[in-house]
Amino acid sequence: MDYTLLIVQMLNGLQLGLLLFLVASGLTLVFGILDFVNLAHGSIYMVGAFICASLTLWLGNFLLAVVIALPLTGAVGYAIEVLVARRLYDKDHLDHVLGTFGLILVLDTLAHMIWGPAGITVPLPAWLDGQVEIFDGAVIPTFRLLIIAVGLAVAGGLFWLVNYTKLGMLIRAGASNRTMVAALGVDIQTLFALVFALGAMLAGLAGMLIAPITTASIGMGGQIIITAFVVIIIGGIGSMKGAFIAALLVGVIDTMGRSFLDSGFALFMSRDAAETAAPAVSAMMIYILMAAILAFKPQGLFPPKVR
Amino acid sequence: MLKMNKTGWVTLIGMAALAILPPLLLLNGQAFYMDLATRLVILAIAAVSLNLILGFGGLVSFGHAAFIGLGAYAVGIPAYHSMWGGFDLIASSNGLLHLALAVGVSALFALITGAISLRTKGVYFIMITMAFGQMAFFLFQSLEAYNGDDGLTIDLRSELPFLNLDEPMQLYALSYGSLVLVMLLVRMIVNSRFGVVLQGSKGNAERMVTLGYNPYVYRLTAYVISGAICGYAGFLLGNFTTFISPDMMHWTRSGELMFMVILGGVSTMFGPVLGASIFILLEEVLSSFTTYWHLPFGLMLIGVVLFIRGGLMGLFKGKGE
Amino acid sequence: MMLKISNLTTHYGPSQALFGLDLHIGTGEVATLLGRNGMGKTTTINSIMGIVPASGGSITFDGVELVGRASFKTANLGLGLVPEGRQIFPNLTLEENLIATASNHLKQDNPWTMDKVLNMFPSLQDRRKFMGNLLSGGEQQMLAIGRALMTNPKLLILDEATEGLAPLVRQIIWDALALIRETGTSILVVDKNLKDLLRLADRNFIIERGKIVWSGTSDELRADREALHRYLGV
Amino acid sequence: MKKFWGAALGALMVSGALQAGEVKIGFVSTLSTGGAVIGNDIKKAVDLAMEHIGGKMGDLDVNLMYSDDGFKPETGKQVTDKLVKQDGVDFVAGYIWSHVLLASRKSALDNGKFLISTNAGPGPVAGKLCNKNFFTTSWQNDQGPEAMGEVLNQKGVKSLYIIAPNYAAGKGMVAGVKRTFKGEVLGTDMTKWPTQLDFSAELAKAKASGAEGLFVFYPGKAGGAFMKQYQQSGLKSSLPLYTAFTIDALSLPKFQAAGFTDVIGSQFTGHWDPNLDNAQNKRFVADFKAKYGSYPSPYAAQSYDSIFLIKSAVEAVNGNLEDKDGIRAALEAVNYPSVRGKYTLNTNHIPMQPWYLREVVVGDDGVWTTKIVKTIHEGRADNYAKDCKM
Amino acid sequence: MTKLPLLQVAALRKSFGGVVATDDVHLDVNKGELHAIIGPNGAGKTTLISQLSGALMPDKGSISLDGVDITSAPAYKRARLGITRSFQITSLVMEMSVLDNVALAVQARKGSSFRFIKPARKIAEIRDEAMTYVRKLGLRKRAHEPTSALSHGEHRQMEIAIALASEAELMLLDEPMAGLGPEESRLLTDFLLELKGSRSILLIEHDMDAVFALADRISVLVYGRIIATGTPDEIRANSDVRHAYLGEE
Repeated sequence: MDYTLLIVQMLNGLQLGLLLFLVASGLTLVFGILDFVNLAHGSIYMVGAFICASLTLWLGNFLLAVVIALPLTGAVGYAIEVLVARRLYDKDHLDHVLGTFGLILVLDTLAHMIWGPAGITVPLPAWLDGQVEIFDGAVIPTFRLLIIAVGLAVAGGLFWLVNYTKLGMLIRAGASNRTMVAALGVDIQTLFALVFALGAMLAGLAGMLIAPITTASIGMGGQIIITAFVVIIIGGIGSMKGAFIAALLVGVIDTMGRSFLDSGFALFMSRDAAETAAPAVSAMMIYILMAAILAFKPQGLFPPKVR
Repeated sequence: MLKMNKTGWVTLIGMAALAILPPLLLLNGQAFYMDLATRLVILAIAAVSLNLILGFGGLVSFGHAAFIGLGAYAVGIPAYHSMWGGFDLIASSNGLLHLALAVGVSALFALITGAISLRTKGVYFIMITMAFGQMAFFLFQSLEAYNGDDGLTIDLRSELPFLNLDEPMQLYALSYGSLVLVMLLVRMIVNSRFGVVLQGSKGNAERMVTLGYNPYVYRLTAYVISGAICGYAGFLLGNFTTFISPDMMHWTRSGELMFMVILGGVSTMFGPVLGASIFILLEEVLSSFTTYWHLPFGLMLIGVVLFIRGGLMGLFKGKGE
Repeated sequence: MMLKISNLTTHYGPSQALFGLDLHIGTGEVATLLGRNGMGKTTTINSIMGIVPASGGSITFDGVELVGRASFKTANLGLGLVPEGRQIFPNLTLEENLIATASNHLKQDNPWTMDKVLNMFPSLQDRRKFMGNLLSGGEQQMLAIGRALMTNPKLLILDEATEGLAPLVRQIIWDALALIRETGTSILVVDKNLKDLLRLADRNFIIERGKIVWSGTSDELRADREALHRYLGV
Repeated sequence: MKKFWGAALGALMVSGALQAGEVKIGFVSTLSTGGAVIGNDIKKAVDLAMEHIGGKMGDLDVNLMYSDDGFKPETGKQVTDKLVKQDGVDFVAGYIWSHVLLASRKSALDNGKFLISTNAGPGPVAGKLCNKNFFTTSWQNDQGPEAMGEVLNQKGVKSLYIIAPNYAAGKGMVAGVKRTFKGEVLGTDMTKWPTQLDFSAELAKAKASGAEGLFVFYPGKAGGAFMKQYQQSGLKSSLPLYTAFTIDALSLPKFQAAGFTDVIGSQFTGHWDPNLDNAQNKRFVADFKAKYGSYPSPYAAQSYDSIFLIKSAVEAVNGNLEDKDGIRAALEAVNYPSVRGKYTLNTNHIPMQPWYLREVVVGDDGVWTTKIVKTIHEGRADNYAKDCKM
Repeated sequence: MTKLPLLQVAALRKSFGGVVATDDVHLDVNKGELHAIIGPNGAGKTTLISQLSGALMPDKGSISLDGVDITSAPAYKRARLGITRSFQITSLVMEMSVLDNVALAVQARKGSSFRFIKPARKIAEIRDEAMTYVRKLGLRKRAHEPTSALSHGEHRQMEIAIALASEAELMLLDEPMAGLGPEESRLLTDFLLELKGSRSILLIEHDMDAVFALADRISVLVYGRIIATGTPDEIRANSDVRHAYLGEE
């Protein structure tokens, strides 16, 4: 076993997992408190990436662009809440799925019209563009370390927000009993819109962080949203802790599958057959994981106490 | 004169139009519109099958496209082997074998995935069915033997007694006839003792349990029936396109099927057919105007969800119906 | 009059629950709403709070019309609700339940604080870090009252103030209500324990099938044997 | 719905009427989704070609119809069906993606149409599934990487790691480089296509394998993403990169905008370059730059060629589009001014043409472009021609 | 009246988090007996019924019906063994007609429902029998209306009709009078009186008039525990009950 490779791949898995967590946390937050299935969450991730990419090229500074793009993405989320989502809360999940499916088409096509199909490559400042040698031979790109750091910081921040601030208490309270929260004098509609915007910002941040790696491109949302849903379902919908653990689980399993499945298969089949079979199984792996978990825990790993 | 309500008339007129117009167009040399109608009718069968569990069973399956794909591959794989050799066990161009495989494999897949999925409820059910659909999608995407996600082009169609599916008119006749039969079948099931239990479980599962019914087995049965019918639609689709790709199973396809059912009107007989028709025609018309046709299409989707309660068939419903 | 309800009607879908209800509470008063199960007591309270929209009539609070007003805006005028079934947030700790919705929109002098609430209900002291769903019924009821007080209401509304509680706990609640009354807060209370209620109340309303059929002071009610029997089954 | 059918019926009667003096060309490309990066460049080139021929082929007006395949085989087949059956085109051209071409070819060929691929060249259409009416203005997929394999041999690279997307063309590319590369292949990763854009795990594996070189194939936007990550992983010195169809005039402007100087000096193989010295190419590149402000991509060049190829065939039969044999003979003759210079067709209708080693350079105008380093070979048959029985 | 216990409940306990909903409940219902359970809101009455019907599984204790242990049997099996329940909050299939709702109960005991061919609404055997129950509860005129169109009182009547139609030996009735006016309540009370003796009934009810008029025996549930069981007169006289439940000191 090549331990250097193993550790590097663990870090890659961690990075992917944390990125997934950023998307999934917004999703689970919105679902947890609003009981709203938002398939278009991935499109907001894409919008965040594009806004940040454009700003980076315009301002010539990635970090500054992120700082400006975050509230802008939040505003997009707020607008979506007011224009569409708000009208869907009272309907059933089926309507949520269809309505936000339509929203995906709208947002993706708009992005295509505004930014073109080519996507935008996002330049990084030199100090982020290099590599870090963690120990002998284990080198990973600086920017990926930054993603890990930001991901952990956001996870910590969310944990603090949800558990120790008044807003967090209201979010939890709203998740269990909206009527009572309103009856005690809290403007629940504004609270909902805020939560929605916060979710949008989290997804947007994920998009901004991935753009310097994979470029900002149309269609990027549709790819991540399903994985993000898998994450929150595995974790238990509405559970922040569940989303965190499931995101890391999915990130690591996916990366490990891509890394080691072929050599694993090669132990009992030909190299060629292994290289053919491995991508197949690794693509299905997270779905198999999800089906297996739901078969035993129909509410995911950490089902929320209420509802 | 038969006494009929408004929905009855809409159904009759719609089905008559589907019976008469496409052949007329074909005879006028408009082969493309015949193709369009064939695709429409086949997808309508799939939509009707989805409606059985979605509309009457309250089970929102977000992975139904997988059955279409399974049915199509049940045609493609034996045909492929009968053309290029290998895997003699199923290498065949016999349509009846294809048909049996399509229905059998779909039913089996429905039984296994349904048994697990139906343990969950609500949004979990939506998502786990989607996950199973994606599993099938990725499985076929990576089956190198059948060209993976490049898809399988087959140069022959199923050979059936009395029918030549290479003839567009006969293929259409088969598809249309199948649609009528499937609609009648679903209506029969829905009105049967099994059907009322299924609908009762949708309306109030708790009550059904206290009466001594176990909703799980009724739902699973309906899920299997629905999957088998949808697999049959896949059998037709495979024969129609002679090109079969994992794309047929992608989650967005399942979303489109759901949209057809909702657009037309859930738990109505003709609703899914109407929905499929509008969907196919809109797609055709909008995409001929602009590359950005997904924009108006998406807006319309949102509009339907927000404003048209009960789908288009709801507009025809009189009071007390 | 602080709260004035006139000719209030409320529907649940097609079925009507309130049929022209009239009720009023003055500043600093304690009023009761009495009646058998299913007569519309909770519906009346939910209509006041905007949880269930009224379909007709008028509710004014300090002259402000409440019908058609969003629930949270009504609450922010100074109405504090202790709902039926307590409805503690189960996934919040006792402390968090108190803090989460705390406010002082009316800028009341000498506002309620967590310490004050805990002083009033000392048994809650060592439960501060307990999750809401792990509290006993009595503790939940005390918490629900504390939670409403933390919004610094001018009118405290209690739906089934002592239902299902042990006598000892009940007494704590009654004592607390007396104390709250001392601070000048008005109270509208629904309960079945006539004896304790009447000791506390200035004014009593009996509801029967969505209408007020009797009203008067506690002494008048004690004296009216027939009303007691007919409407309350006592 | 009845209304619609009625209206449609009426409209069709009119449009169905034969319009004389017209050659109809259906052009299938990718105009939506991320794949439209290439599709739009192709469209620009074809529009330019139409301009250059004045919208006429001989005496006939050209009626050019674009269709969007949506980056999906199934949609590609549907739009091809429509072009053939409803629009009654004489030629079907285009196709970027091998899987789309494979799905669509039957619809065109079964109806006796000429099908001209302007990019995709999967193995089967050159071999088992070759057809007398199928032509291409590009190449067979494996040929670029085959040439790259030879370059690697010449450079003395002993071991190689390969990363490519898991679809028809990706598999062809991998087969190609493995066919000619004489050293050891230490590992092959086939990634999800077109969804996977993060290659961290694969790059880490490639590095750990200790290979002397890394070969990749990522067309379109995935190429940009890959290059970016290759740079970020700092492998340039330890694991040199060799590519096919990954760096092109579409990705270079983005790299330049992002100040990604590492890409300068990268080498890859190709059969065409904007610097090729012939009159047709000079006019094409100059006018393309003048009109669109960027260098054309090889996809654009091949597609530009396709219009001139069709024109040569239509003129050879004097506009008699019923003369299928005449058209076919003319297409086989390759008697048109190609931007790549003179070339011939093999028996399976795949070009036999020179392949070059190209390199990214800063152009005279400061815009990043490519130049030819050397000629790898002067023209060879592809590997599948032997399977073709026409 | 025979004194054979039909339902026997021993040491039943169920808690949610830290709250004990039912605690060491012992209870039996004899054949043909009408046994009422009274107690303040939140005392655990509905939780008890849910455990008996199988909607909730108890933490501890045992339940047996006619000597058969059913402690861990799923709800639908208990229903087949002869327990039916009505719900405190009306629980009906709102989309279906009144007659359909009742017919479902009849159908449930007329052989397997895995019948796909014959239209359920054309099977006279089921429909006629269902109609007799509909008629019995005075809903003849509304039989073909969608359930959602009926009033609250009519819904309560439907609950009873369905419980009857299931012909269960033991009927668990959870506050059948809730939300009924005095007139409706009296009609229902009369109806139950008529029924008495032919079925075993476990009744939860707040309407004391009804309870004392109907019950053979009464159990008082407070804080999840049964503090007394006895005849109506015994209960009236029980000082513990007066103290704990009726609020007298």
